[in-house]
Amino acid sequence: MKLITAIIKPHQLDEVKEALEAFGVAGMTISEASGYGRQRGHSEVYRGAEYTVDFVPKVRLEVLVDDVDSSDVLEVILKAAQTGRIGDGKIWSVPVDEVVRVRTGERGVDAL
Amino acid sequence: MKLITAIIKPHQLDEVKEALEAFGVAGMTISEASGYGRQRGHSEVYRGAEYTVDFVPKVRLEVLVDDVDSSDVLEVILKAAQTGRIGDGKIWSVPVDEVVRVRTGERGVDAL
Amino acid sequence: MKLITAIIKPHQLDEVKEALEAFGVAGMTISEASGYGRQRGHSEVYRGAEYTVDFVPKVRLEVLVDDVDSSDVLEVILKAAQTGRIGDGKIWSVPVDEVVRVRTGERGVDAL
Amino acid sequence: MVLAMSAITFVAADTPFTDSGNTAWVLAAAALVLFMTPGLALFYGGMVRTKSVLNMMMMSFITMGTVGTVWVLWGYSETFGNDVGAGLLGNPFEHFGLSGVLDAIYGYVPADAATGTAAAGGIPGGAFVAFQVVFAIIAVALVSGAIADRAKFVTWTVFTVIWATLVYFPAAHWVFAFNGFAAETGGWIANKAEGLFLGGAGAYDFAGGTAIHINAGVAGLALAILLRKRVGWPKEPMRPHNLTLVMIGAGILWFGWFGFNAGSALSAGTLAAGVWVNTLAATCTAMLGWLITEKIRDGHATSLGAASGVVAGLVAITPACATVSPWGALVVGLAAGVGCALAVGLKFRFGFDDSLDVVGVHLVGGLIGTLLIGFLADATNSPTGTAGLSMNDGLFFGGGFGQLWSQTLGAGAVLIYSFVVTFIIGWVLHKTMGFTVPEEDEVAGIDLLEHAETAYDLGAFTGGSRHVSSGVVAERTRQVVADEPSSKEEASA
Amino acid sequence: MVLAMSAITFVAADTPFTDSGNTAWVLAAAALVLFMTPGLALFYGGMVRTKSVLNMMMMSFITMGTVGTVWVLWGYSETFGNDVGAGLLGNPFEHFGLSGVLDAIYGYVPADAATGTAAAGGIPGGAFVAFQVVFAIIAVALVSGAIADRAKFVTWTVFTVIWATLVYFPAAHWVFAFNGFAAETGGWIANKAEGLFLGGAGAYDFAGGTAIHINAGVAGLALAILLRKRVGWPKEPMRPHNLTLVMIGAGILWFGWFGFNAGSALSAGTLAAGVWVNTLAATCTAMLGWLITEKIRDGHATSLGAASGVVAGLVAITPACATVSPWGALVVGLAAGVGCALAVGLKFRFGFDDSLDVVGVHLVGGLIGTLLIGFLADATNSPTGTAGLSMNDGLFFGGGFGQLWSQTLGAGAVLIYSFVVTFIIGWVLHKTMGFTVPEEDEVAGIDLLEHAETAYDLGAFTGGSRHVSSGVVAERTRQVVADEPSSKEEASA
Amino acid sequence: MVLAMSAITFVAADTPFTDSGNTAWVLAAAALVLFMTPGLALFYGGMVRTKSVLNMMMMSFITMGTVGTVWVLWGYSETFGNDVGAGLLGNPFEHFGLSGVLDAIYGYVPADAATGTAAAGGIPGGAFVAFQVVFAIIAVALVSGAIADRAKFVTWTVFTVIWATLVYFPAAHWVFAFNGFAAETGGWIANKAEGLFLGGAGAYDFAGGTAIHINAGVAGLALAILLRKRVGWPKEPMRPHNLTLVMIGAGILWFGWFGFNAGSALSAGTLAAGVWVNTLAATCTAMLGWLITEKIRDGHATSLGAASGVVAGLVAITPACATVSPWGALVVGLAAGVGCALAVGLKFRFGFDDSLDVVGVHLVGGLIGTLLIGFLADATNSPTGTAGLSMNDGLFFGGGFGQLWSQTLGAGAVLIYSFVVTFIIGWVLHKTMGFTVPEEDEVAGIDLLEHAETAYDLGAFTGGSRHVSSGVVAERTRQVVADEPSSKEEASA
Ligand SMILES: Nc1ncnc2c1ncn2[C@@H]1O[C@H](COP(=O)(O)OP(=O)(O)O)[C@@H](O)[C@H]1O
Ligand SMILES: Nc1ncnc2c1ncn2[C@@H]1O[C@H](COP(=O)(O)OP(=O)(O)O)[C@@H](O)[C@H]1O
Ligand SMILES: Nc1ncnc2c1ncn2[C@@H]1O[C@H](COP(=O)(O)OP(=O)(O)O)[C@@H](O)[C@H]1O
Repeated sequence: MKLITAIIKPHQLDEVKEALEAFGVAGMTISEASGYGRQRGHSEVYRGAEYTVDFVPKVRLEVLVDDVDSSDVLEVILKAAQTGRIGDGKIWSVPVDEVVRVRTGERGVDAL
Repeated sequence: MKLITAIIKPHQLDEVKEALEAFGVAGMTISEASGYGRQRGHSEVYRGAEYTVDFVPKVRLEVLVDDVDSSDVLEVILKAAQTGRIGDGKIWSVPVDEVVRVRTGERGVDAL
Repeated sequence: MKLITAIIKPHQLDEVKEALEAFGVAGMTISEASGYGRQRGHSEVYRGAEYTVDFVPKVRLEVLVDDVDSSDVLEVILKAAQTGRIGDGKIWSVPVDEVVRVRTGERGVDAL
Repeated sequence: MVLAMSAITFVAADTPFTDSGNTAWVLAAAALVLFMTPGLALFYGGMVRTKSVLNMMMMSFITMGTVGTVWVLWGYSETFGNDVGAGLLGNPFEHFGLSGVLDAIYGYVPADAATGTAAAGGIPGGAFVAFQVVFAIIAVALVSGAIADRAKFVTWTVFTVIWATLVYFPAAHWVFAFNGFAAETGGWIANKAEGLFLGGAGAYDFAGGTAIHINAGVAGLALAILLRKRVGWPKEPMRPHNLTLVMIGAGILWFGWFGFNAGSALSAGTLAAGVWVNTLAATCTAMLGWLITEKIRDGHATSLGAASGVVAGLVAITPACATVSPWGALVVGLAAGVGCALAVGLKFRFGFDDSLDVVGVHLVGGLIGTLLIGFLADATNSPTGTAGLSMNDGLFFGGGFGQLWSQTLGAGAVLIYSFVVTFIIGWVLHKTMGFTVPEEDEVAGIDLLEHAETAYDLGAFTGGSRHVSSGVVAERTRQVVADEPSSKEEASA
Repeated sequence: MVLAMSAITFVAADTPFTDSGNTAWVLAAAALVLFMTPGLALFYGGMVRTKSVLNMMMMSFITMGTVGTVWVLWGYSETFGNDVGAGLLGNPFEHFGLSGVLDAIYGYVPADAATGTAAAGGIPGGAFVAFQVVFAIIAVALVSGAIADRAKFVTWTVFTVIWATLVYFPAAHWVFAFNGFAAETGGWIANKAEGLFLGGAGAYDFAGGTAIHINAGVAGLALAILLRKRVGWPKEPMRPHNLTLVMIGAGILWFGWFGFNAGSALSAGTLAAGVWVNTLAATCTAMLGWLITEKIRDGHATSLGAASGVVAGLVAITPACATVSPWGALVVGLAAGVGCALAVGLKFRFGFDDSLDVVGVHLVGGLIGTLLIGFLADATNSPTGTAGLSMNDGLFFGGGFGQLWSQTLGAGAVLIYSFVVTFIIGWVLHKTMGFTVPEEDEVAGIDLLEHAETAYDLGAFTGGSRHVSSGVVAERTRQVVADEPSSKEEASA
Repeated sequence: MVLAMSAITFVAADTPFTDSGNTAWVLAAAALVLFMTPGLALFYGGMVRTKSVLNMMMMSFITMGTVGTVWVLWGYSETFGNDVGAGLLGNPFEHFGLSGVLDAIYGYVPADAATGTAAAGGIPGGAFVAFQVVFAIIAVALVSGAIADRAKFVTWTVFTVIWATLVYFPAAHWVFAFNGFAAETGGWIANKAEGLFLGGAGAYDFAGGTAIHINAGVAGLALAILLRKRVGWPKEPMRPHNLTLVMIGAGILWFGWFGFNAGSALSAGTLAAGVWVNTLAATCTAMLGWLITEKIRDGHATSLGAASGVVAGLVAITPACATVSPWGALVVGLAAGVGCALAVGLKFRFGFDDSLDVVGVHLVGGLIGTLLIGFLADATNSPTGTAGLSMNDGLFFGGGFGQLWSQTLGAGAVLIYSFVVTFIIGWVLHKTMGFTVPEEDEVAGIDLLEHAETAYDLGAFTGGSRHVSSGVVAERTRQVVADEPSSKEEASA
């Protein structure tokens, strides 16, 4: 089992979700995040005083997948999230020892 | 060392927290998340226009545990988080190379 | 490749960010989190009714690093995040199988 | 009403005319009081949890819709039409649809040349209708705070109509309908009621301590007892989700209340001005009283306490504002601030979930103000006295127990009547329509389940679409949430 | 205006004097109407997404700045100066900079001793200026709702000046400038216009159903057609980001509208009081009408629906408030509530992105109210009638088609004129300055790109610095966002 | 006050009477001004960070409680009681507890038949008390903006009482107490003060540019210098946490300010109406001036700038609203908008942490308005002139340097007195009670540590309990936060 984590642009979320659904991934978990990298932040001005925001909003997406699907899923996310502009984000995968579905207690692939 | 991550229903958090405390887990970290899966979202209506929300609010819970405790802790969370209804969430564990307590610099089990 | 995750005090974020930049880390992702541990929460009072908040606000920081840098980066974060008071947080690292830069599809160290 | 002074006889002027100054003030005051109900919606809305703020506000807004409509149809007439007997009810058909009201001129009283006091009244019937309808609206809306987060919206809507008709309009008739003002004969509390047990003296309730606050407060108590508690109460903490809303609401209430109290003079002169001053004085000390109580008991003076103290003071001075001196107002306010700050804990002791403390603030505050008149009524230095009108002194000013007794009877009558009738109305509605939403709907959020809305979408994501959504803007052809019970059930988790 | 009643002849009193009561009411009413524009800013601001709330509010605020200034310079004179011919325009130079206005006394009408009606008017020129400027401001601000989230701020600013000058001031002159009130000769819709096609009867528009709501509504339509749609519309859902703001805004609008309508009597007497009552009555049934429509069609009564119903009712009763009875007001409100609730769907059918339903609420509501006068005008029981002023009956009260025809012509004339001229103004501005921001700016957030601000920073982090920022407080020496196109482009992602 | 015109002699009428129209306006105006302080709470509250919004609002609210109470006790008397000598102070015991005030009628001035001007005044003592107390409250509350986020709440509470007593009441006496109005002899700035250095002409300050804005502004400066800076200032960015609150606050302030300025006429006639118009005119150009300055300097026109410009314009026109023409008002506004927009940067240059720019807006704006009267006073076209009252011309209208000199002296006297005395009061309080919270409390959030509250709990979690909490609803038996210093210390991290 693998856990694939992707940091993507908030805008691309719908596309990624649809691509994953189309591929057959049944579930995922997302959360709000802020990223720092090559992509620049922005400045705001309040009564003439500048306020620089270094971090840009990102979505953090997590998908548990079976080992065999892992590189395909990564590929699916990659394609759907790509805009070609700086700040498109990262995807990584880590090995998972165990997965359980809370409702049933099922383990492993059955838990997905 | 293992990192156990659980996606649970926000409602069950108190129960899970208490169960973990009872078991002897001294710390944990949580964050807001949104999940997509078998559980359906909901619809809102604004001036007759429908607005579908696909993701449902979840809590993401992370607990670092010693290898020997890991399956027990997972079991504890599983039991406390279970309601038996769709959307109860997932629990998974990943191997951890190193853990440090920031305050003291202690490593490994001492850092928990 | 490693994924280093740090739970730190929100206050120390700027310092950690600057230290990482100084060290040469080019990117990172953060998100809001709440922690439970030795550090106590606080109480609020509304019309004489007490409301106890057990969790304290934390920042969750994730940095992907090359294997060789991983212990140095951990050290950099440790030093920058440390205030010596209870609640300074934890840092841990997990092994990563694969990293991709979404924009270019680059893999591994090139993706950082 | 200025007319709460039992000594006044209403003179039908030879050539009645409208006083543009008095009318200007009453129209402005009516607008101020109208504004109080949205203010109340904010005050209440800020105190509930995020997931039920819209429902809470809607309980106030819908009351404006229903009670406003009903007022035009039969409410005005039921309240201020000629009494149908024993001072208990106005004739609801006399002015049905406001017939024969707009072209009337009410409350003409000649100016008192000796004191330079402006004439009371001389206001068009429409202005009186306007001023009174906003009282009716807020009286009903106040009740909703006792049953926050769990009332079925449609049942609440029906309740507003029935409660206004069976409880508020009668009580307002008793207290506000003076013989010879809008109609020949009025209500029994307002007027000398020789034959009745009041023994000759009307209770003083200038702007509605009994008819509005005791009434709504005890009605809230009845419903809080009748309806199930909120899920988790009192074990689970339920903190106000947005105290800035509470503060805005308190500010609006305070602002509008000057219309409520000083407008009740139905004239712009010495009486109204004195009432204005007393209203402020009591509010100030009530805020201080509440905050000092908190500071001593809890260690902190809170913003919710300040807002609550303001409202408690306003409630308590409402009946008393015309009959106590500025000193008296300071005392009334202080008593209300301290008293209500202590009283909001009662619900935990007695175990009724009066969610937003309608009992602790409105019932207790209303009682404090109404009863303190019996002690502090000051025929010389009160606005009534300085305006040259006669009134009784209270116990502390040598007036004996007479007025205190009248106050007690007036307050008690409204309290008992309202509790009993409200309980019956609530019980019937509960058995027929159901008064509460299913517990899982409450947990999932009453805003979502009852109104298909959520209050806030403040996500920082700057994209065109919220990250947790993927919707289709289309005219609704089906009823998504309601049609899919499973989704509802799941949403509750 | 009370003066909308064509039967009134303005008498120049021998010794004109100001009526302090009438003046007090007009000054208070002017303040109430002034407050409506911030209220509108909240009402509109709550309905857009988080990233554009400030821009939305700024469109209202800047309108206060520009139109207020322009009004003092030439707007008042263009509207209420002596007509320059055919009832189409006031002389903009006559009172340039308000010269010769502050020391005038307007609208002196002797009291009608028979009915006890207060004299209309007797108000200083300055009070009339004050009351009218706030109308001009909100009329222009209303338009902005149609082009939310995407208008270039500087172009909007210019638009407010041009549109006020070329569209609003003329239309207000037509409808509000009565012969002999502020000037000798006024506008063609307001006055008997024998020679013109109205055939002898002016259209009734008491407080601005045509000049303000139809006018702004159709101008919104013109701009919504002209400007590109919001990115993603109608596929992407764009829900209101903060419904508590919408509710506060609706509350303020409701409150202020009593100044709008009852203030238009320019006096505090029977007429103003009756208008007040009608204004409330219509709002109540409009809210109920909208909510019932929603409940039947969508399965839920929403808070946005309640707020929208309130505004729809207020819009519709605005022209009609003085000429229908309370019963008529209940009907007008109900019609507007149901009608507008159905009309807000039209934009999806016809594909114009009238973002906040200026068309569905203001154009449709304005038309409903203006035309229903033709049916429901009631010379006996309306505020006008009860105040002793003469007026025509509508179709349902035996008055025939005459008044309906006048109403139709008045409404149609404003509608067509406004649509055409607004379209031209918009088109020219679009070709010259550009009227919309780049799509990527809209996506990244118009608040950030146009105003260098974001509305909220509610992060729970208790540190001194927000976790996503690391800024330097310094006086600005450069223009960061604008100077660095790359950062802008990236920010949009 | 209308009475600021030195030419007026107050005539004690043979049979004094209240003018219901004037009284209606003053009562409404008093309510409007009362509303300004909650408005200020929002305006200020939106500008601070999330963790201190409640404390910021509480500083305004508690001021209402303390100053309102103190006003009733001795404040009114100290301000408007008979002068105890040299025009420096009213007798604080004369009307202690408002004795002998409610039944008085103030400011009776016969109508000027020639000009048709309404009589000024004829208002009950209570109305004057009401109108003046709300001025006192907001004057004190304004100061709090300079010391946001770090003031010990209890010390601020004590400060409000002492500062009102030692600084505001005296200054208000100087400026607002006219001989023969509420008392025989009044303050030295208001009245011709032949013997003093003003040399025969009073300074014009219609509604409080000196007594309120310069006074509060310079007091803010004194405290900002005295108290430690906020942790991190000026390095760390501290952005407004909720600009929608700022906009609501600005809207309420604008609305209420018509009561502030036009109410100061104490009558509803030509004077009040002209003041209303000038108040609007100046605000409009001030907003434009601030936004243009921003656009040129920073590249963007911001919503905070619009709100700030509105307030700056209102501040500057406050003293001048009755003595300049509408043209003059446009100029005063523009000068204030540009001037204050530039002035808010001063604190960075001079290194005092005037957190919310009380100095930049109120001191600078107040000075601009007060001094510009010396140039722009227009005896012909100002509201005062058009109302038929005599006044001096300013430098630009041929009046020479006389009035400018008076203005300078009046402004300078208040400025110096206030700065010195405020500094001393602040210093003593700082040494005795401590004026600032510990730095770690500020960092952890003053709302939490001083008030045991946090403003928002907007979590999307739909459960019955917030995920970060697990509380017990119970009556407090202990003082958790305060009793456990370790938890406090930790919470700060
Ligand atoms: N080393 C890293 N570890 C974790 N997250 C990273 C790292 N580098 C970048 N990120 C995340 O990826 C996002 C995009 O990175 P950025 O450098 O801006 O653009 P790109 O990936 O297109 O070169 C960042 O906003 C951040 O959230
Ligand atoms: N493949 C997955 N990867 C990551 N998270 C998942 C995955 N599948 C489900 N989840 C998370 O688990 C939650 C519950 O899943 P769901 O399918 O709705 O119910 P159940 O687990 O009871 O079958 C989801 O809301 C989501 O947060
Ligand atoms: N076992 C754990 N697993 C995950 N996170 C933990 C764990 N223990 C502590 N934490 C996180 O570390 C933070 C600091 O821990 P705490 O025990 O309060 O202080 P310290 O680390 O200084 O002893 C907690 O708030 C929590 O976010």
